[in-house]
Amino acid sequence: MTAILWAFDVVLAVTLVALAAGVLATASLFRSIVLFIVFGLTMSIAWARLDAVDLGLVEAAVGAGLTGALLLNTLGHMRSQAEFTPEPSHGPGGRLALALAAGTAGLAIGAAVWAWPDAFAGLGDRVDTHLAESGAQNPVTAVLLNFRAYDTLLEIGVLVVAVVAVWALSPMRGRVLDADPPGLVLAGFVHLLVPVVVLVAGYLLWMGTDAPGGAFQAGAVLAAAGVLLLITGRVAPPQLQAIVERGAVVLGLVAFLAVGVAVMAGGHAFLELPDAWATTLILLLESLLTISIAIVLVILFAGGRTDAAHPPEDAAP
Amino acid sequence: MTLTLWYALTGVALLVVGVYGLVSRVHVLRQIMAVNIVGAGVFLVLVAGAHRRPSGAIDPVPHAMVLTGIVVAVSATAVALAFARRLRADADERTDGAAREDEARAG
Amino acid sequence: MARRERTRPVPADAPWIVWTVVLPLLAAPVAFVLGRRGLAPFAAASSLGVAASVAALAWQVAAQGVQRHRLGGWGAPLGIELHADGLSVLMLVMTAVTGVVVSLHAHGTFGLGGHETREPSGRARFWPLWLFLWGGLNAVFLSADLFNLFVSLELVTLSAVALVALAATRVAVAAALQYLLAAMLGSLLYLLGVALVYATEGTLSLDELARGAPHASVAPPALALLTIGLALKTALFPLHFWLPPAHANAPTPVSALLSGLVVKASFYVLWRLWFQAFPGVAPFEASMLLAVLGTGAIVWGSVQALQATRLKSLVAYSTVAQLGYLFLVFPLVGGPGGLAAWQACAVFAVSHAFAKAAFFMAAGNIRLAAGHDRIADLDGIGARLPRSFFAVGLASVALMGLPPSGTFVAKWMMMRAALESGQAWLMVVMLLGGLFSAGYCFRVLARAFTPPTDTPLQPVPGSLDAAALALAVIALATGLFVAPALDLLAIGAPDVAGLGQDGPR
Amino acid sequence: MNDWTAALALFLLLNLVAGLARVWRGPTPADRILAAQLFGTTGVAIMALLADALDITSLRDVALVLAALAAVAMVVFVRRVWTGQPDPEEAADAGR
Repeated sequence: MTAILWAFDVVLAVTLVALAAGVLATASLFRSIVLFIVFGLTMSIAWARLDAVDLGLVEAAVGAGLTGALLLNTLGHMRSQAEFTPEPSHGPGGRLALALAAGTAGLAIGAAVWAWPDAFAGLGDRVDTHLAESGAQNPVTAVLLNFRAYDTLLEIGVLVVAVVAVWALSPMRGRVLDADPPGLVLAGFVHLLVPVVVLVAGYLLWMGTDAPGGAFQAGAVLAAAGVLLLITGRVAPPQLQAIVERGAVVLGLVAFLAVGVAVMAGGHAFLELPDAWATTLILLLESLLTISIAIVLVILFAGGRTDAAHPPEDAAP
Repeated sequence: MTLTLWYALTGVALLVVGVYGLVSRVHVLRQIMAVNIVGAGVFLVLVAGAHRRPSGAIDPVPHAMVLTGIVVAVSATAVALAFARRLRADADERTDGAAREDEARAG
Repeated sequence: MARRERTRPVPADAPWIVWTVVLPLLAAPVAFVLGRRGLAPFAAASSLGVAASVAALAWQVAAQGVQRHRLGGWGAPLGIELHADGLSVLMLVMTAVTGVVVSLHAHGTFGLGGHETREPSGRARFWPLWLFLWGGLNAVFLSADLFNLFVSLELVTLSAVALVALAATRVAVAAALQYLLAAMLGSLLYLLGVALVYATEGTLSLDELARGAPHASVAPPALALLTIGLALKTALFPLHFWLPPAHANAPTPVSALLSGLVVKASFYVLWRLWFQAFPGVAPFEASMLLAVLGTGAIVWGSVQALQATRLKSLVAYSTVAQLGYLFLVFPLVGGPGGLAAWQACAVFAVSHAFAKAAFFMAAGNIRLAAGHDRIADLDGIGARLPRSFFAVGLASVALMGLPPSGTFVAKWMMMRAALESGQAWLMVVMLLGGLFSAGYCFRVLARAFTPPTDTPLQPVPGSLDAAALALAVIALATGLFVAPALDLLAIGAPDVAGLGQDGPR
Repeated sequence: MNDWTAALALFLLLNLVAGLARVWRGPTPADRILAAQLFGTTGVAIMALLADALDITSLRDVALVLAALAAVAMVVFVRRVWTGQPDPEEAADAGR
């Protein structure tokens, strides 16, 4: 390890902690959110440094991209009428006690981490041994879609639950935020950017079995294109009224379950991908998952139904 | 100090900052960001630990776990934000309603 | 570890252990896509289907012993295994029985429109979430993998949170948000515990962890993190702050599911980790601390229930108190009579689920009829709503721990274990807790004997009263089925009697 | 391993730290988000340099994704938050 990389690590770690502290310390919510977006970007650099390219991709799309957009969007909604309410200040005694408790716990966990053995293979060797049978060259994809596919299946379930949760909220009185058409520059920019983003998503999906990338990375990038279209009023926020829309949300989950059950008919275990079919099935699943994940993330960004029965107040005569 | 140890300890530091922020701050947006910072800390500990194979390669299992964890965190964050917006919209509706009643009474 | 031991004969009978998880997870998205169209028959069919697969799995376990399934064909530790022993089956049965009866209640409640939710299409929103919740609960009870438990618990939490928000009132959404944030923090602390375990043990399989000797310097902090995370999700005093608002303001059937089942899922994981995956890792003092916090829960929850002004708040605080009992058992397991204490805890969890869900449904019916649930204004409710009130009475008896309820038998077994291991103070706490619960139950029951008021009452649909009464009767009758439950629990039970009182094995 | 590219990556990271001052000081929301926007570009360059310094070619894909998506938060800001007014909560921080 070179001294320069060490300096890099030190600066990166200090920046991360300082950003986290800044996010939580500042009184301005907007400043908090911008710092949080920078925090996401810095995390993706940390993932890159730790050789976690798959995570770097996700963090670049989600942490620095979508989560920031979600937070800004919510802030935009909240700002509409809210006046600023300051945080109530805890007494200095309470703060000190809390800080001491959190710090002590941190030290105890740090001590546990300190005791880790320096060289440790984990399950890595076993993954390597069976990688050739898994149908994916990228070990992370192999774990996600073959060795521990059941975790991924439940995780997709969690995503669908999130959509159902947002959809199940009673509709908000319509306030059309994207009614005014975007300016020329923005419209042109989105017009240029969306095809590029879609292309990148396709690339990540295709690469995913052999190199870092895959359904979630591709889905998150594709969702960003959807958010761009939504925010500039090119597409209306999904209301999940049509069966097709709802079907697209659950497509990945249902396909995953269907593949898992279908292989059982051949005397295999649940989700046991037959060697000869593994690559094909993984690609098929990843493609369907990408579609579902992208749609799910766009719906989550839109954040629920608006009530068509109550026309927006601005539109009232 | 190894790379693993350095980044794992950074993760622990993020965890401490995040938990402190979650408990001491009351604005819901900031609490949601605090939970995400706690998450980032935990994920960093997991991934740092995957960097110890004698062969120099990474252990992909924690990477897959963190990927799943990020998806779960994004889902929960989106739901929390939707709830927060819902609460705000209700509050707005209430103030609108009250204002309209006042106007009616005045008129 | 050979890949896919194809030489192993394929079991002739169906892998019900898989269907128990897959059926609800498949039914949930279908219910979501269906919307309101044909939902009622589909929902009924899928509930019965899940219940049937649980019954089939129970029969398999009873007849053939512990069932396992190597998901993806990879065994542990590379892959994930499902694992069903007596304890898992008991929890699955608890979920299925409570679930089916509460579903009946929910179908009535959410069909009413306007009363419980502002939405006329409440059913279409309830069913997908409940089926996801059911699938998540079954996944938790069958998982044998530390990380898979994290994902399964997330499925449970997120669908439970969404169900609370179905009430669509401002208080309910605020409570749901608080619940979600607390649960997220709990999950992340749990995940950090998983990270620490994996970093030294290199496995996530509960069975492998049980076999290996844990790395001495890491296992206690890891177990501490896992415990704090799960205690937060189980609402152990003083981490219970999120539970009363969420459970009291949710739609009634949701309150019943949350108080009866959802808190048990995270407790079940804690129970498995302490006594099966990491036996003997925690020092005796740690289990003592849990028992002290359990005592705190009983006292605090009961005092709050005694002061509650609303009926549903009373029932929610009673949940905080009753969860305390589950934690009293920790210092008893491992002592003389430890096995009895271990069994008693499972029996208590099941009977509490029935009693509490019945109580919530009955309380909800009263609220529905009266249009409010202020205890002080429920005068003469016994004469005016005899069926709802009778259900409250039966559920109270089960909750107080009077015979023939399962709670009675469980408390009896716990007290004997406390005496045998020389920790009589725990017996005192249990007796005190019984008095407390009698106290707050009688606050409600006393309203039967006050002169009736003449405020108009809404009619309560028959199915709602039937559901509450049916589950209350089941709760009361559980005591009669303790013997078969104990036989079931013996299948694959850990050797808890061998756990030392002090220090590692 | 290439020390030169590592040194450049470090330099850019320090640049990012220096730029944080603008995010902190503002004074308008637009100043803050613009600074963050610049970090997106810095991030792309750091990724590309790390790809060489650490010998992980696939890091260039991360750079690609960062480059493609850096604008999303900005667009959301412009459409949903930007009012042209100074940050209303700024005053609360003035006393710090």
